[in-house]
Amino acid sequence: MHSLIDFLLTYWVQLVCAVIIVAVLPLVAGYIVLMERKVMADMQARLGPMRVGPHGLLQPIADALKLLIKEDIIPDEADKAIFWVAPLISVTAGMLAMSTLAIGPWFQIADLNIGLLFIVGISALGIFGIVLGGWSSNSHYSLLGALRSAAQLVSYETAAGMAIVGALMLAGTLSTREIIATQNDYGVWFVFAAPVGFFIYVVASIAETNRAPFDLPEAESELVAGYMTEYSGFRWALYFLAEYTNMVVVASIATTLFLGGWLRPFAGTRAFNFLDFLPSVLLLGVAGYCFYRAPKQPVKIQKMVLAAVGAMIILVALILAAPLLAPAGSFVASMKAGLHGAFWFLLKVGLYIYLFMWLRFTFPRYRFDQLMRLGWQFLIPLSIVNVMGIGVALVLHRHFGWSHWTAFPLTTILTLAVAGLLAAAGEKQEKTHAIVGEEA
Amino acid sequence: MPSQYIPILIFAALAAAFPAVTLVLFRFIRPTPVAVGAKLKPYECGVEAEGDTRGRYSVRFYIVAILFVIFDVETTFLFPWAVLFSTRHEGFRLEPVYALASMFVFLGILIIGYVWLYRKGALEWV
Amino acid sequence: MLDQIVFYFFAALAVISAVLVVTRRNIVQSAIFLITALLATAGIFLQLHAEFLFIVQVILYAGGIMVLFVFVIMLINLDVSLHQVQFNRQWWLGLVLALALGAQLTVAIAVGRSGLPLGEPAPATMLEPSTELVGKVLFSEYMLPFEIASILLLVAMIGAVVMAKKKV
Amino acid sequence: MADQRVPFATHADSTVLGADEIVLNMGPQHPSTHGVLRVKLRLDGEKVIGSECVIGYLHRGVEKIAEHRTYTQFAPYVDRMDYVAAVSNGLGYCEAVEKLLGAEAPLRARVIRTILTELQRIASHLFWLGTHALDIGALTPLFYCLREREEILKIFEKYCGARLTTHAFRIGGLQYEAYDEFEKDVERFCKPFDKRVDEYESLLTGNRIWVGRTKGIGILTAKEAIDYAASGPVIRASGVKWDIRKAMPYAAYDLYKFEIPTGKNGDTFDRYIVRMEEMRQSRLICLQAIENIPAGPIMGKVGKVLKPPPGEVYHAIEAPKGELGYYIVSDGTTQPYRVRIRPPSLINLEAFDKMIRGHLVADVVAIIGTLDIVLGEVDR
Amino acid sequence: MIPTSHYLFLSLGLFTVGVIGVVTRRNVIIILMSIELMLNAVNINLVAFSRLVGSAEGHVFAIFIITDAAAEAAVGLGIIIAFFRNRETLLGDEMDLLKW
Repeated sequence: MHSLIDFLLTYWVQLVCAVIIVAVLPLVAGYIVLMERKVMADMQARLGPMRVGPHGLLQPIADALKLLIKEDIIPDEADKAIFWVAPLISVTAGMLAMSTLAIGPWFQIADLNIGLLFIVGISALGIFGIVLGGWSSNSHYSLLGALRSAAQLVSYETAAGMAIVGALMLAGTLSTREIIATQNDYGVWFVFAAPVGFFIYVVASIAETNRAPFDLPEAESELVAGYMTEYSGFRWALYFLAEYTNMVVVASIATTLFLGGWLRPFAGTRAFNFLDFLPSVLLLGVAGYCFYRAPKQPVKIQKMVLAAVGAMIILVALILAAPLLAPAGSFVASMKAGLHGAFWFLLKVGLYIYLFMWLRFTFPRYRFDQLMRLGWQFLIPLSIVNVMGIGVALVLHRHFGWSHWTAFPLTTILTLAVAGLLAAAGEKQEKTHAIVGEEA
Repeated sequence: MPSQYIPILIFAALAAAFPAVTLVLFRFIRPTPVAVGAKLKPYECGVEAEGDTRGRYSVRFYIVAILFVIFDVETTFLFPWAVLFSTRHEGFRLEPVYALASMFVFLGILIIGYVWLYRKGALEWV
Repeated sequence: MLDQIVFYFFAALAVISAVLVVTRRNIVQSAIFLITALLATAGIFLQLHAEFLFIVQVILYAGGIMVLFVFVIMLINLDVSLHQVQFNRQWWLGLVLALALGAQLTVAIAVGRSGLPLGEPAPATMLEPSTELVGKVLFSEYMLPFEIASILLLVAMIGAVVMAKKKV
Repeated sequence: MADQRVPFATHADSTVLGADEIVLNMGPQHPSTHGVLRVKLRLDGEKVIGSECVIGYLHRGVEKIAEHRTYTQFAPYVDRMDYVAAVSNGLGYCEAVEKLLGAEAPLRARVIRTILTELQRIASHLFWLGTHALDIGALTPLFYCLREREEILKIFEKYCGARLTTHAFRIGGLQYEAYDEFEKDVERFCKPFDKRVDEYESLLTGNRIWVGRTKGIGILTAKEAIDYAASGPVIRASGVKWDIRKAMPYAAYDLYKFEIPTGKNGDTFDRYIVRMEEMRQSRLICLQAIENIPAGPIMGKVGKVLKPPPGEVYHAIEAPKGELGYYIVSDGTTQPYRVRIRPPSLINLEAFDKMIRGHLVADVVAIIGTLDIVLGEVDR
Repeated sequence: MIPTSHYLFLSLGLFTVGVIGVVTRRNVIIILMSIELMLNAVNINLVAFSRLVGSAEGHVFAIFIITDAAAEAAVGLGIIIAFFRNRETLLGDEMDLLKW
């Protein structure tokens, strides 16, 4: 009993974080889906979900309820046990990967010495959920989807890993917390020091999360629904949850590694301190829009809900503003780091996910051989060259005393030149392969 | 057990339990499955599947997996190197030129393999 | 206390999964249990304060090598092997010999335990920070093996691709 | 179901791993076969080594029905064939029967027919573009295309009350006079429409992925295209300048200036470019036509009861999908003795197997899309 | 505190199971998997000793062993695939020719 209390006293912050992540993540995933549908609708001159709640705000909850109580179908010829377990593997791997993310300086389950590798490694295990799910369904479409998915994931994992190595060379640590601290010390986010690495990571992370234009495993026009073809109801929802969790995970890795984590833009510069007020102003703007729209809702309850949402956002804005207005040194003022850190982190993650959506609704889909060619013949060699380039830049800077401003742009340009060469070579090859024609 | 990992273990248990428990609990709310016949057949666009699903697929997939494993090992070796390249822990940081040279040798061997694969056409999908 | 729970849990998981690996009829299930065994071993590495090795085990073994296994299993028609005799003709002899080997080693450890310097382990802080420490050892004392490992990988890659691509 | 096969028996003939064929059924219930087409693909890995199209899931016996209806009664049925280009179907049928009767629609009717048919061509191509882009994975163009198509359907609705299966024309001319703001509506649609086409092109034409997915895919050389009797944009993309609007002018096409866009390589990309250009040309035709719609009657001299003299006639028009031909045999009664329809989708689909050999599964949907088939027309 | 000998016994158990798998099973893939188990058992020993003496050398050795296992799996499975497409079987006791 005593030891239990001791245990809780030691770990209460982490445990609260863990419970919050497990409880809130499905909701967050649901709202990312809503956001995606709204963004899609906006880009396609439509309105998107409007019926459930004001502006469709309660749609995710309705969807979740529907999925939970749908009939549970396991195909006759499926390998039942594996069919049952496969989606759980995907979800658990995705969620577990979130455990070392530092969402603001306060909100983290554990700061590990191997932090970033932990995220990469554990989330990579999700591949088994996809492969086994596709295999156990015993359908052509599922199996093709699973194989495609596995091949795609593994191909782009290498490129993503190499891109991460590039940034790690600058950070000199694997701990998520220290990576962000290092960026604070340097006064520059790694995206500026290693832009090529960031580009590689963006592409690879889209491919790793099976998002368009790399959504071949579930390409609905070819493979119907890929590895998920036989899944329905809640099991299907679990795969979906896994996909959106993975999106959050890769967005968080990118944010931590390249976009300065929880740091405010120009965190070190005094002149930009007014940016501290940006979160509150931004949220107040959103709240204002809510209040502006509330009277225009057709149903009374929708008006109330929208007004309540607006009030909640104002509350958050006030909470974010409080530490700035409180006298320095007070308890309230000390909360600034945690609250604002979380805000900036989530904002960057949100923007990164928005980028995913933007690309999804703009581009057609790659073909599988093109996808593999892009991965193996462009991104992987480029990522190796990127690592070498950053190494050279660091040596030039540290050993030969070049300044940052010459060493990094120089190697970046060299890396880009290599990228151009690779692209040209790829183009040439594509031409020779373009005409497949009659097969013997 | 390093102490930071204890909350992670608990989190792992929670993360694994949550979907499983939801799946099992909602069995009591869900309608009992009454699916029979065609509903339980694998989807093949509305017609009977022909041939064996668990058949064999292109060996290409296997080559991709081999290459992945090899490259994965290489990447894993790169991680500690990258960390040591500019770590802030006292006494661990590698001398930059030495580190870079050693990694260039390592990556050079890797690139030789890559070029061989490229020439051989092992990286081509079709 | 917690240490014990963790160790015995992972140890039991590893051994049970290992037994299931060699006894299951369905190769896919064998592979899944092998993954479990490897992850349990990773847990034991963690319990031994080998953080970096833990994640290497997860990434390379569970996430890399096992993907290769699963791929090969899916590439090969399974239904055939499901209906075959799973154990070879001399399985009893092999079993006896293997158990004899196990017994022998057990005795060796049990007897030699007192003779071996298996005292209190060194303080855990000596193994921290894990990544840096492993890197330090790897890139100073074991530099040559490290480079040779890259040649090994090169050879393995070439060999495997030649094997798999070979047209008959 | 336990597997009862003798070990190895099924694979006895294959010695190379991966050489086994998989038979994959694409369709009839598949998101991108544009209806209930069933394609049986023989795959090696993901590569197509053979295919077989199974059609007839939407067969309604349109040609047989014709034999038990009067000429007038049958006219609405043809709208149901190519249901995304109903106006064109109607035009072909009406003109064929007029030819059989020896009658001709008055000029005013023919001009209005031309305008409506060209609008229908634009609508059909827009729908094709949206779904084709969707097949290749671009989600957004579909909605833009439907937005424009909606304008056209509104014009149809205002003109004859129906949007999809319009039955806009009557044998001998038109039933309805053009409504008051007809010209204005058409102009309002056509004036900015080339900007819209540019907009779609900016989304797709220069896109590396789009080009990669369509260039060199499903090549049909000019000779093959002629051998397969392909028509419409499919044959034009192969470089054959064949357009019935020019070759055997009907309606009022001889009054207007327009180009026949052709491609060079006959691949999916060329077919895409050709259709995009056709939309621009159709817009030009519409603009020329509304400038001067001649006055006069809209109904020619055909009797109340149509009783064509015995004989036979073949009349083809350039439908959005290609050559849509009606071969009608009359035995002198009020009902046709035989109606045979040459559906462009079906004939173009013949070349499908040729086009997909050696390509990947993903290309199959691109090629189905590029053929622009409508199953209502294929199966009739 | 768990005595080091417990790790040795665990490793021994895993190793024995691996040996049993290698000598009794017919399926080549399972034999390869059993070899992975044996390698894994060795790793446990190395890491346990490493913990005992408080040095990371055991970890480094374990990493080399994992590298080796990766190479072994790649080549081994390559051989299995080559074998399978010639003989249409996965049974180890039918691998009775040096050359085919």
